Amino acid sequence: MKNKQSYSSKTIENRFEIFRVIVAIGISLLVALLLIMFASKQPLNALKWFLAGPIMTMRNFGNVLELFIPLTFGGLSIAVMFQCNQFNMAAEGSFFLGGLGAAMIAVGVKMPSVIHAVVALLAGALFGVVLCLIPAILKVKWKANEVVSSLMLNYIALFFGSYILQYMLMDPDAGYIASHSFPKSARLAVIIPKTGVHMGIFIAIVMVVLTYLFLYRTKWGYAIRITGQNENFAKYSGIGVGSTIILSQIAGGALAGMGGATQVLGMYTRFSWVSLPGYGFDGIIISILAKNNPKFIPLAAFFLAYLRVGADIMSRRSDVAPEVVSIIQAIIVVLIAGKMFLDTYKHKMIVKNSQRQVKEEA
Amino acid sequence: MKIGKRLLSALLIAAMSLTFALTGCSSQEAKSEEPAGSTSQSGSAASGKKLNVAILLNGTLGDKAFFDSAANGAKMMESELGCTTKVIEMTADETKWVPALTDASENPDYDIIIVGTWQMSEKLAQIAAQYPDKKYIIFDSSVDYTDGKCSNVYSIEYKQNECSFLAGVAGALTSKTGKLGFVGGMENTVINDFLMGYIQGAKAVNPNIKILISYVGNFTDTAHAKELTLAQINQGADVIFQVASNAGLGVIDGCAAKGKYVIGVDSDQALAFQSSDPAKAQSILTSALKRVDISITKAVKEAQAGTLKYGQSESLGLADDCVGLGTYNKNVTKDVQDKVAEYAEKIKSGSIKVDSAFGKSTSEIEAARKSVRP
Amino acid sequence: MNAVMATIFSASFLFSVIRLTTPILLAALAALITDRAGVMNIGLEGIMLCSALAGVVASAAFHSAFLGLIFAIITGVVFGLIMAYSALNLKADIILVGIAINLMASGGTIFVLYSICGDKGNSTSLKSLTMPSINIPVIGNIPVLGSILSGHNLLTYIAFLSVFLIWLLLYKTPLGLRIRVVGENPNAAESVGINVRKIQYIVLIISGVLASIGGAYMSMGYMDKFSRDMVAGRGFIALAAEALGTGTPVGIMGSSLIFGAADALATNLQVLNIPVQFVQMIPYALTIVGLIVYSVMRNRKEKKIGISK
Amino acid sequence: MAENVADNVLVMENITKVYPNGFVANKNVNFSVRKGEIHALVGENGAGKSTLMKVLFGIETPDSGRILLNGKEVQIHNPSSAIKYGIGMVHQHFMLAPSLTVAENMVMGIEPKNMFLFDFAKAVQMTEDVAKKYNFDIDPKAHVKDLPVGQKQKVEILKALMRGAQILILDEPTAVLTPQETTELFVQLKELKKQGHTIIFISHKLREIKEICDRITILRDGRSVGEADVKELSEQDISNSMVGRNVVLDIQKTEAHPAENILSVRELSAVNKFGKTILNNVSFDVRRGEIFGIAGVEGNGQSELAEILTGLRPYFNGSVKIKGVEIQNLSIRKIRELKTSHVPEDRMTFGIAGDVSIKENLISDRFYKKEYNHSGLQKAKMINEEADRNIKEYLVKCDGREQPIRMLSGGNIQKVVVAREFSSNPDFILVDQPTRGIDVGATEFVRKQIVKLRDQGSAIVLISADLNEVMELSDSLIVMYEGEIVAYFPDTKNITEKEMGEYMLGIKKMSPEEIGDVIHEK
Repeated sequence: MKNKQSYSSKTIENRFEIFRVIVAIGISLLVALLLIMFASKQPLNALKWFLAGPIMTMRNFGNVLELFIPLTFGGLSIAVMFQCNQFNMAAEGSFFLGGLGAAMIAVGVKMPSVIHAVVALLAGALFGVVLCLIPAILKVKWKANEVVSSLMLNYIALFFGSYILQYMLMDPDAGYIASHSFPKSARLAVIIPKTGVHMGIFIAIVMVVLTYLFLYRTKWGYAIRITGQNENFAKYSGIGVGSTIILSQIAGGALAGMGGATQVLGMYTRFSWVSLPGYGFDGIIISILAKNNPKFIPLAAFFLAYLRVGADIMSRRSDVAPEVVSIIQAIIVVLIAGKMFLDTYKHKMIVKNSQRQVKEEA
Repeated sequence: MKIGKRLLSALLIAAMSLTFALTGCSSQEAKSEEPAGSTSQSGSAASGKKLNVAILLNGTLGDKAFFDSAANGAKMMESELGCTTKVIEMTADETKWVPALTDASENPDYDIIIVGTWQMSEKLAQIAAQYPDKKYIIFDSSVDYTDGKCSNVYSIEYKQNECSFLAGVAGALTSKTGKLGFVGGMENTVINDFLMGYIQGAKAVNPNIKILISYVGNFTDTAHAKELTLAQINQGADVIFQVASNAGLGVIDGCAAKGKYVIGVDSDQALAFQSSDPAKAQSILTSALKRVDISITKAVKEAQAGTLKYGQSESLGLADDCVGLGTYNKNVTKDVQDKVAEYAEKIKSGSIKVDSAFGKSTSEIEAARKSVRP
Repeated sequence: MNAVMATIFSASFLFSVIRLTTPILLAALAALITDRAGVMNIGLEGIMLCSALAGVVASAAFHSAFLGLIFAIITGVVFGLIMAYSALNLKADIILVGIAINLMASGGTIFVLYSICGDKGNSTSLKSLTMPSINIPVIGNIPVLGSILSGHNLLTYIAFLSVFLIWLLLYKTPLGLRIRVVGENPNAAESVGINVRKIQYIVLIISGVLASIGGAYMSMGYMDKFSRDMVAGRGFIALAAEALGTGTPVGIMGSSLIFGAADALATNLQVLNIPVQFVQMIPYALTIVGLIVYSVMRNRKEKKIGISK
Repeated sequence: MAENVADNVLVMENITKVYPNGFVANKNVNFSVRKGEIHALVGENGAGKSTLMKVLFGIETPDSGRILLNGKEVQIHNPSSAIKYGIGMVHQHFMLAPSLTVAENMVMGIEPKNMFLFDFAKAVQMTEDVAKKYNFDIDPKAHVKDLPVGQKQKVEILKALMRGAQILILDEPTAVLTPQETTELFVQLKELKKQGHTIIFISHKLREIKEICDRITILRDGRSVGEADVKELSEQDISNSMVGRNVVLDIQKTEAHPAENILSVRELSAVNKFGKTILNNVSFDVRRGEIFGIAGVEGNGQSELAEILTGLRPYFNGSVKIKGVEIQNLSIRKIRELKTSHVPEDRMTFGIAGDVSIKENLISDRFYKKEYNHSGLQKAKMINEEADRNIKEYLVKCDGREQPIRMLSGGNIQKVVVAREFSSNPDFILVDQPTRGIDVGATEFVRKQIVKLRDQGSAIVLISADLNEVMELSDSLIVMYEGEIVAYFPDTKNITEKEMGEYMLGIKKMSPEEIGDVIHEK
């Protein structure tokens, strides 16, 4: 009897999670609609483009897929670090440095096709690792708060990257600060004609699978998750907490760095980032939406990409600024991260269920 | 739970609507008609027809300078040429540029698509080849015309170093301390091109001139720009040239606060502030103009007449009235103005050749900066 | 080089240190008050940005700088309430709530600015007002000191006054006692009927007020306009200042002054022959170095006790 | 059910409470207390005592039922309304802010004011007044962190009294006290009763209940199984009602056959983070095949000793050798690889990761080993099988290996911890408070497993605050007082509780020679 009762409460919990996510998204979209109503002279037209724009043409849908790639990487990177309970914001800087590293290889050395791109991607990953490692080491060694140190490091990465770009990579013939253009051998080929969707989408999908396996099917992933869930328990069990934290930040940094590299080699012909790209912070939204589980990251990334592209199309076709998306995102994050959101409702479901059990027992 | 979500959403909406309600307006300036609805006027730009023009900006409006000048061009086209225009901000996110450009190219309503800056040139070359029937204009840069490509693109380049040369002349003649300032948004080639002309112009009238040079590091942090300005003023600068887009407002603010002169950029900034903030307008010595508005309007006019030379690039400078200095501050003496005009003639005639940052390495630019370091 | 040294030891440099410290100090105090009650507010950056915009918009709408400040503060309070509701009622991780607010503020302010002014860069088209600068009667006449301490914006004086007020609040009032109890042992507070959630609501509101004054200072004191992303990381630097401030208002004033000085120094060092990027790194690098030094010192203190015979 | 006796000051009717995870803590519980009595509330852990009291004190909201005070229905939404109604609660974990003074702790929530500022002098005065009234001895200006446990508890009781508590809930108040402090507490409770206060006394210790309580309510599995005069019931009766079957209170085990030394501790000293000496020159040996008990009032160095022996705390003076290997510079994993294991004192903090499945909690000490991994991936099938085997063998009540462990009851969580730590067949195991807070059934099971492990040849160190447990289960035993070993009993059979109490309180201390016998390998 007791077994059956707790079993059903577990099922309720799972079913409820899905319901919660849907309601959170629904509410945020509703707020967005209200804001659009307010801001626009032709709200219906704006809405049409916002919601349906991304699927009206193949090219628009291509834009969604293009954006899906870096968002997936950002989400994966944050998920690995959050799973270890590290609020390392350096994923943002790692994304930037990853792009820089890939650009350095792309314009700096000559190599045959494919190999060139692979080496550039790995260089990007390496750059990402170096940056994400710093807050982890400061945390492990001196217990320095990783949120603060990583936020500061993002700025340092940006200025360091601009320095490298300007003093080592810059093409003096370019009319702005940009590297020499990438040779074809290093670029990621476009796979859907008339769109910018490139090979990176396969890399992203492969990384989703690998990250999932890493987190849930390997001993390292196990150690990361246990450490994230309960550091004391991990320590007590003989898990090297410090090295596990560092490992998770290496994995997160590599993913972010590789994401930056993929983005630069797939979407750009030159490296010209002079500000942080934002995909690391986007990763936080995606990771939370996906409950830090790589399985759901592509879904969350696709959702966010769809919203953003929809908003861009809307801003081009009507009079609403695309920044309205940032409000939607914030509401989603807060509602999904809010453990008690809709909790009364859930509790009622459980109570009802349990009371039935009590009656049966009596 | 219901209360929970309601409260949260209500709060957000309230916060937003409050701000709307407070100002009581949601005025939309510089916005033109909805293009999607307007009737198509056949794709080709036949002469005499009122054209439908799309201007795609790879940045955002509100800089009171470069991009705003382009948007002003749209207004001029509407009022002077009767064109239908649409200004699209593609924002600074580079990944959005190609989609937006392709989008516009596929829209049958647009007759001419205008883009700007060097960053767009490679992308435009690529897209223009895919839509040979569309017509394009690019300003502040040129596409690559070798091999007969881009026969449907007209390019406008500006000699910003020429107007900044004049700014340097005006600044050096006005300065009492012999120290000028320069606040750039970020180090990039166009900004440094301004700097090269500025240095050369200042040295032309005062070989011992010193110039303090700072960069904000971005185009948005007005507070930091102001701080840099105040630091330069503390170190003796009394005329400061700002080339920092949005952040440049901080420079103007700093100079206004300390009663020093600032030289504006791209648009005539004294005029821009005249009504909203006369005190600031007072502190603007003059502005180094890059008349994007005039140049693109002129090009569209020619296109309307069927005389625009597609497949070519033109470099517009002082001689074409597309760069120059804006209105002078009322305290600028006739002498100074004459002197500037004199140098302008010399440049127009070619007897003075103005330095450019294009094609210069970082170390060469560094050397030029060093020559005026205090 | 000598010129630089001369500038650094000049009165105007010290004046600029105080000017640059103001927003950091206000935000760091905002971080402190929540921290003492056991909640971490990393949404300061976003709150400052939103208040900066609200202040400008309201001052233009009502033609009153004072009402502008009031509306900036109301905005801060609203965000404090949103954070409190999300974190305390909905039980969302407060760090995530803070991140969400920061993400929202950057785009949201642009959205609102565009809807009001049709401009995405700045509020030049609004005739907004600024808070007045104050010349202190007696101190203002003292030769060097006067030129350093007098003539600042009203909000700067409010910032330094807040140091005293927060100290008074924390250590000399019943509410302060409750805040400290809640931070140290929330269960203890709960057991005597202190409503922990209420206290945390209160500190988040106070935090919102302080941060919003910092934001208003950016757009109505330091500058006289709103421009996009104008807070530019000062809310984050404030978090670092709070982390190094030993948990007391006076300590935080000290660390904020250090950051203000670093910022002023970076500004003045631009004329030297150093790549501009390295100079721009100074405040951030200093933060990290400071964080390390602070952490090392704290750990050493702990270890020392652990090892002693 | 609820007879309306006029002198019932408190009646709780049909209280039902369901926790968010679906656990039904109280099912239609009825509970009534008469004025001026000491009323015992007993039940196994998880029977719903704490929940019922949390409902009464306004910490939890019941899903149904009502509360009557002096015959009138009241709504208690939070602790402050409970306090307003004259209900006070002394929690098991002290509700004090350690860095503040006694006076500040006393007045928090009802701070005296001078204008709008906090009046510290008045707070001191108020504290002195209430202490005098109830004849408590306390220094209002002392910082709470410097007080001994008994004093802290006094602050807690005074805190409730100062707020006008007429009904005082004491949640296992003697758990942390020495026998002498307990006696002192009882004197004070009787004094309070004389002054007209009503006391609800939650306890596991049946002897104490017999000694001090008037009436008793017994809870089982979330339901009330009846109330009675304490006098009418024997300890055995109460025990039977609590668990519904006969529980063998005595632990059955055979004679120990200690073999070679496994653990040698020599001249071990340590200080805590406040610089106070917490272990002073401790030396002892533990042999294979014996249960070595460590008794003592909590806070006399046992926890620190446990942390050192398991590698959780570094130490700098003295030596600890397991099977001849010095562990000073070894990582916890290296120590565990010496075939050691550890049932931690605080299982929720150290023993499990709550949101993770039972299966994954079962492999935290061995997941990295070769036999669990194959070319980088974990061997899922093998891990599953092992989990199922352990769940079955250790009688873990659950929905299966994938269930998050936080959904289990305390006893079942402890069974998972024990399954993991015992199934590795350790040569040395430290078992710290193995049955604290778990139900009688699970307690019995865990104790049996400990004896079984001994018989299989493990060296076991048992630390327990439960005097009965440590005396019955151990083969030999030391008593710790202020970081030192004050007594060694090679045989536990003939020790009396009174004798233990004297050692535990430091009233008596054995000679160095007697204590020295604990070292078997000179």
